[in-house]
Amino acid sequence: MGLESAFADEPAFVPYLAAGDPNYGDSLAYVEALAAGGADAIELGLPFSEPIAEGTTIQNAIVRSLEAGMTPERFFEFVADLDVDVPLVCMTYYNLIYQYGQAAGPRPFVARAAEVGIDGFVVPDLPAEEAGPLRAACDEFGLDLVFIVAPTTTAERLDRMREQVSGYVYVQARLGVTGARDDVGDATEESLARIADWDVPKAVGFGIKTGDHAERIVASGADGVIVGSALVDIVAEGYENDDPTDEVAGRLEALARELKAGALRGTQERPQPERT
Amino acid sequence: MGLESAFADEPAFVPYLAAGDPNYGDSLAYVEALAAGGADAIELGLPFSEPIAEGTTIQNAIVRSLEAGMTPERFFEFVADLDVDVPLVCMTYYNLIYQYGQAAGPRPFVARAAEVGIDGFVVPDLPAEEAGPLRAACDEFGLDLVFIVAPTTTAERLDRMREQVSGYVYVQARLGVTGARDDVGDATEESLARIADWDVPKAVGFGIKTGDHAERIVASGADGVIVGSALVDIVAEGYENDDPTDEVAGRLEALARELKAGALRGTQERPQPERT
Amino acid sequence: MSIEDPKFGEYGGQFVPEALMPAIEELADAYERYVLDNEDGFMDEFRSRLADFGGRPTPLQYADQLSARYDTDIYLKREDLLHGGAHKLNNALGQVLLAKYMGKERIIAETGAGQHGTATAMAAAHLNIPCEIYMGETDIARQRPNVFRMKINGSEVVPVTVGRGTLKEAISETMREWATTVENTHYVIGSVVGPHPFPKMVRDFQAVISEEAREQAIGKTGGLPTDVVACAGGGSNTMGAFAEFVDDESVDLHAVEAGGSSLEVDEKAGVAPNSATLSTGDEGVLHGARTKLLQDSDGQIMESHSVSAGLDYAGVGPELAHLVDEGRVNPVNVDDDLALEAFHRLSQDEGIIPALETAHAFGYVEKHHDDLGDTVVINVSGRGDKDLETVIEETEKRDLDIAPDMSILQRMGGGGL
Amino acid sequence: MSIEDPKFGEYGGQFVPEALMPAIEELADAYERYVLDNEDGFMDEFRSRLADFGGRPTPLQYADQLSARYDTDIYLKREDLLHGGAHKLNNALGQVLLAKYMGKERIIAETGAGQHGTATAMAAAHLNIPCEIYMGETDIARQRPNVFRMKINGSEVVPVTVGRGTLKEAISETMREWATTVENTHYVIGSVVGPHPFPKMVRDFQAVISEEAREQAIGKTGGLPTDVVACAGGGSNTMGAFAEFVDDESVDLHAVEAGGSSLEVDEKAGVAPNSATLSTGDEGVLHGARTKLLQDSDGQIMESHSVSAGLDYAGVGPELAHLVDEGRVNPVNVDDDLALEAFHRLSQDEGIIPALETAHAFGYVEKHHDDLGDTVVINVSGRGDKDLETVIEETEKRDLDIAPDMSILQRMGGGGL
Ligand SMILES: Cc1ncc(COP(=O)(O)O)c(C=O)c1O
Ligand SMILES: Cc1ncc(COP(=O)(O)O)c(C=O)c1O
Repeated sequence: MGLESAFADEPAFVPYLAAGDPNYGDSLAYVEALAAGGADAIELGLPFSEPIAEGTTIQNAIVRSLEAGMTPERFFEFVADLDVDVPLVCMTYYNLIYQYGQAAGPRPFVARAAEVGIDGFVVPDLPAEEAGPLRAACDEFGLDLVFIVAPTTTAERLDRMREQVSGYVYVQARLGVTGARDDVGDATEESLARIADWDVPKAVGFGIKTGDHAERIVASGADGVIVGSALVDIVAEGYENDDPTDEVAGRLEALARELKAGALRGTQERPQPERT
Repeated sequence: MGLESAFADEPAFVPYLAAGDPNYGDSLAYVEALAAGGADAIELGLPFSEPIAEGTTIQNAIVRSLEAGMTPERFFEFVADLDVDVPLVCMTYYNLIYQYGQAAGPRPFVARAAEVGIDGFVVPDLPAEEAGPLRAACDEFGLDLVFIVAPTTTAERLDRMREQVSGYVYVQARLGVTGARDDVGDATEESLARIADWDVPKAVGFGIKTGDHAERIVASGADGVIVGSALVDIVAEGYENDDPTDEVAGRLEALARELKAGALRGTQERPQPERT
Repeated sequence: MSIEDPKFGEYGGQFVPEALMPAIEELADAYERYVLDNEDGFMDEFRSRLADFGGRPTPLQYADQLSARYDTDIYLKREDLLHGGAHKLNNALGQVLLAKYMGKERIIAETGAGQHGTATAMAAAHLNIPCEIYMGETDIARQRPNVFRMKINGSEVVPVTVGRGTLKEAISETMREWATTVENTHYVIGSVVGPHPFPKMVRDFQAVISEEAREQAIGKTGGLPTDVVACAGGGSNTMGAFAEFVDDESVDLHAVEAGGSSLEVDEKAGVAPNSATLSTGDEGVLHGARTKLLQDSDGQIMESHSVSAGLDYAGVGPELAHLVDEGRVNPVNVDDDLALEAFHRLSQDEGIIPALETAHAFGYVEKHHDDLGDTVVINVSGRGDKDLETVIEETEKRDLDIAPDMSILQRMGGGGL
Repeated sequence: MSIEDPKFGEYGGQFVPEALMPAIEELADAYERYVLDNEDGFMDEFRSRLADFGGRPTPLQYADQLSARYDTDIYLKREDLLHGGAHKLNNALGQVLLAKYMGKERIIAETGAGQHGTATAMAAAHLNIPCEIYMGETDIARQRPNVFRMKINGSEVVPVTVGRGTLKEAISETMREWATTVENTHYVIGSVVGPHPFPKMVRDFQAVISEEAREQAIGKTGGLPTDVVACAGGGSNTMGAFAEFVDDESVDLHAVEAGGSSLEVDEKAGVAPNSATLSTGDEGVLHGARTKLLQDSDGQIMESHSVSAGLDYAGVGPELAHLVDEGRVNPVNVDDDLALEAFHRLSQDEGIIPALETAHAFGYVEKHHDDLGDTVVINVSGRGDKDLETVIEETEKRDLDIAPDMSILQRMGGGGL
């Protein structure tokens, strides 16, 4: 199942959770709740000890997951155990991909990911310049490789990414690291305009928290919204208050519904493409 | 009463106490006890805040005296109050002599000392090179100025002192600062030999504690012995144990007697000067 | 447009979040223009400020007692005399000045032991530009004097509370902060690590060490030294001391890492009780560069350890990793015990109290002087004032013959230093 | 036979116990032969060791921010960069080397704040000669890092328990110890005080400061400075900074003493809450020399006070006293508050954390820059690492606008530094 399929008919809602946060069993339930709430694809974080692109919320999720015993091998089991029928994206840092298996290099990791049902990757510390080997392995196993476009990305770098991107392009709504904020969307329209003619779906992330955010983003022309920290916050709160798993799952599903609904509303307000 | 008179007939015993140690009244009693014990002259310390030539014993005596309120003016009163009929030597540091009175310079101090009955001075931090003004004031008021000869004193410096010394010459038995020790007398004979032809009495000090020491020193040819720390030790002990004044005075008188007796014994063993 | 190769063989590169790419491209461009091409006289101003503010040149001193001890001519390159007490200022001053040439309005930096932080704070005060230093909570608690020095130089010190609160976390946090404020902010990284152009640029700023040492050695001995020895954490004093000698094939270069308490690792706990990255690490990607790392078999970064906070880092500069693979640099290590002993020996024999980091270089020479040639240059990367408390503690734990009797400090009462 | 005049006008001389006279005569003789006449190449070796071990020359740095603040060219003579962190090594190294030339086998020295003690301990280790440092009990307790530095350099630290256990008592005690061991021992006195030849000899060892500064100033500005400013405790950095300018009549020389908390004295308690000897003291005899002193009307020496331990001394160098009487040196003082403020200003504006002693010189320039000429040299006599604890405490007691917020140190827990 190619990632692009998630964006086929309507704006996609793509949630993120760190796999194994706060533990293996609960995390399975939470990811499944997102699917139940209308996720069109899911980004699953494989925790790395040095997550330089994450804000505090996701850093803490990563610490919880690692402390509960998450490893790359467990992650693959996790994916295999998941009962969802949407495309899955593995979000992790390059060192884990590179070290996996006997021989150094990304191929063993990609092979195993394909085996358990991963559809693509987002690797925030892997720039297009260094992506050759991973791109090749993805091609070999039929997986997608998503790149992130930032507000500051230069035209030259856009070209380099465009050559290699597949599945969707991740449009970073603002500078900085992941984390829910209120000031979403300001730089988004401009970013979307710069890649309007790319032939992959454009999903916008970084700081989207509510249905209204999602609506505004889609109204600006995005093909989908990516939401991480707002969901992780729910996991964190449940963990801290020791809430029952199904209650937390219920809250995640509810927010998922709101976000998906917002995204759908956004389509209506979208400037209709002129027919030719 | 010239200091030299103390050495006229027999070897002199010259004790030292810090005036006002541990307080004005007791100190008067202690000094008088020394006279009763046979002192031929007495060195009275006028405490200075930076006694660089003193060992720990006398430093502590000076601290006690200063804390009990001793000042140069009180010192002069002390001398006036004393009921003894032996010559008195004021031992102090040059800054106190220099600062006394309205005009800077030693004259006012010497004038006042003469008035209360001081017969001479020992000033350990005043070398012969700097002694001119004090020597002049002493001459004016008929007082003596004692110099200290150390084992290391050069021939050249001996000449300079010889020109200015009067009363007696203080022969330092060993290197270092004041303080009772057991190793007295080793360098003494040599020192005495170097100044044998001086026409002032030679008194040896630094480290003499017992009658036997005194005996040995006099046997080596000294005209007298100077004893400080051993006596100050008695004062200190009495002060620490809060002993009655007359008991302490009794101990001082007893040690004085022993020392004087030792000195007298020393005369017998002395190589008789050849008659000419 | 940048033309410099961002790699050293297979090491190096620019493994950073996209949001940072423009910043490091801008920096790479600025590096080439100002540092390599001396545009606007940048390098002239840098060298002149290093001389007047920093106190360069530092001496190359003949060590009388050590030379006699080893029957070898030992020369000390005295970076401990640089303003701030370590080689760190060479880099900090260079980068802060570069930030000004680039029109940046704000400096951020990470620090572990606090030496790079204090150097950056000094440079920022000197050049009148606001500065924030990110420092792990644990490090703040154990490096109080350096925290105070940064604050009195007018810098903010921002506590990093994630993870164990040490250098690794502080670097990650500073990268995140940079990703957020990249347009007006320059990140002054503290060693020859991180994405291109940092490893080359920091090396070039530190290369003044070997530039001077090479000339001084020729002046004093009539020729090149046989060996250059430097401790290696990230490797900035190391590359600084080696740079100008790399092409002199007769000169052996020894990079001395922290052997810590042991070279064995505890995979389960994710702890390597050393930071001997060059000797025991594997290739991987960390903090923006491919290099040698202390990592478990999954690729998770391990906690490193050394008695010297400044060597306590799980990575190492990519150029050093490359030079080791090429056989040009000899990777060795010295454990905590030997380093402490060397600390005391240099203090007593030469009257120089070295940083504990530096002491590792001396520990190596003590142990291996028979394998060295007859003219050895040791880089004294910093002074040990910052380490007094650690040395007291660590010396007390051991039974070192060479250590002085410290009981006077107990007798005279009072708590810590 | 010594030919040098032991006096400066009426000041100076040799007011010492007879037992010491031969030692100071021997020293005066050695001073003339080795220092003045460079016998056996003494001065050449001294200068070469000062360069290689000490890190000379130290820079004369243009201070950008202060020059702008005062609209005057301010140059900093960077003695804080000397090995050990203060000008003290110039003298300590000179005297320890001289002791070796004289065939002495043992070094003793006194110390108050510990700066002279650490410098002497470093020099003694460097020149491989046993060393004992006398230090008051009170000072040992409050200067622990410096005690530790001396010990790790291999020196013994001997506690002085008489009196209040501070510098005055330590000097007296060291003189006593010298009187006992004079034949094989040299007493390294820490400032331009004590009996002849110390004031001249220490001045000559420190004169390298003004020798360099004069040449550097001419090199940088094309002429002589209008003013030289230095703090004065005993006055060794002061005389070092002034010496080569004394004959340049156009150059104004300002000696900045510690005004402490007040210039009023408490005769009854024997306390002067300052150490402004040159401004408020009277002629007298202390520690072997006639000079200006803080004393009561009887001539007893007062306890002095300053926030900076190194200025906290009741006497002053006799040559300075003479130059003040002659009108050649301008005696001024700066109180604790102003000095603290200057400490923070220099740290924040120039990235140099000065010793609290040094901060007094900057306090004077802050207050009186309108009275100064257009090219001012300030002697940065030492660095402030040793003063961090005092500065925290003293800053907390006051409400200084300029002081940084130190709450991070409380938040992060832990006791002292
Ligand atoms: C004195 C000193 N030496 C060495 C190091 C290690 O750093 P590098 O390997 O980058 O020189 C440090 C780091 O703090 C240091 O302070
Ligand atoms: C940095 C510094 N400056 C000045 C002084 C005062 O001494 P002097 O007046 O002899 O230079 C000291 C004494 O410890 C000091 O450490």
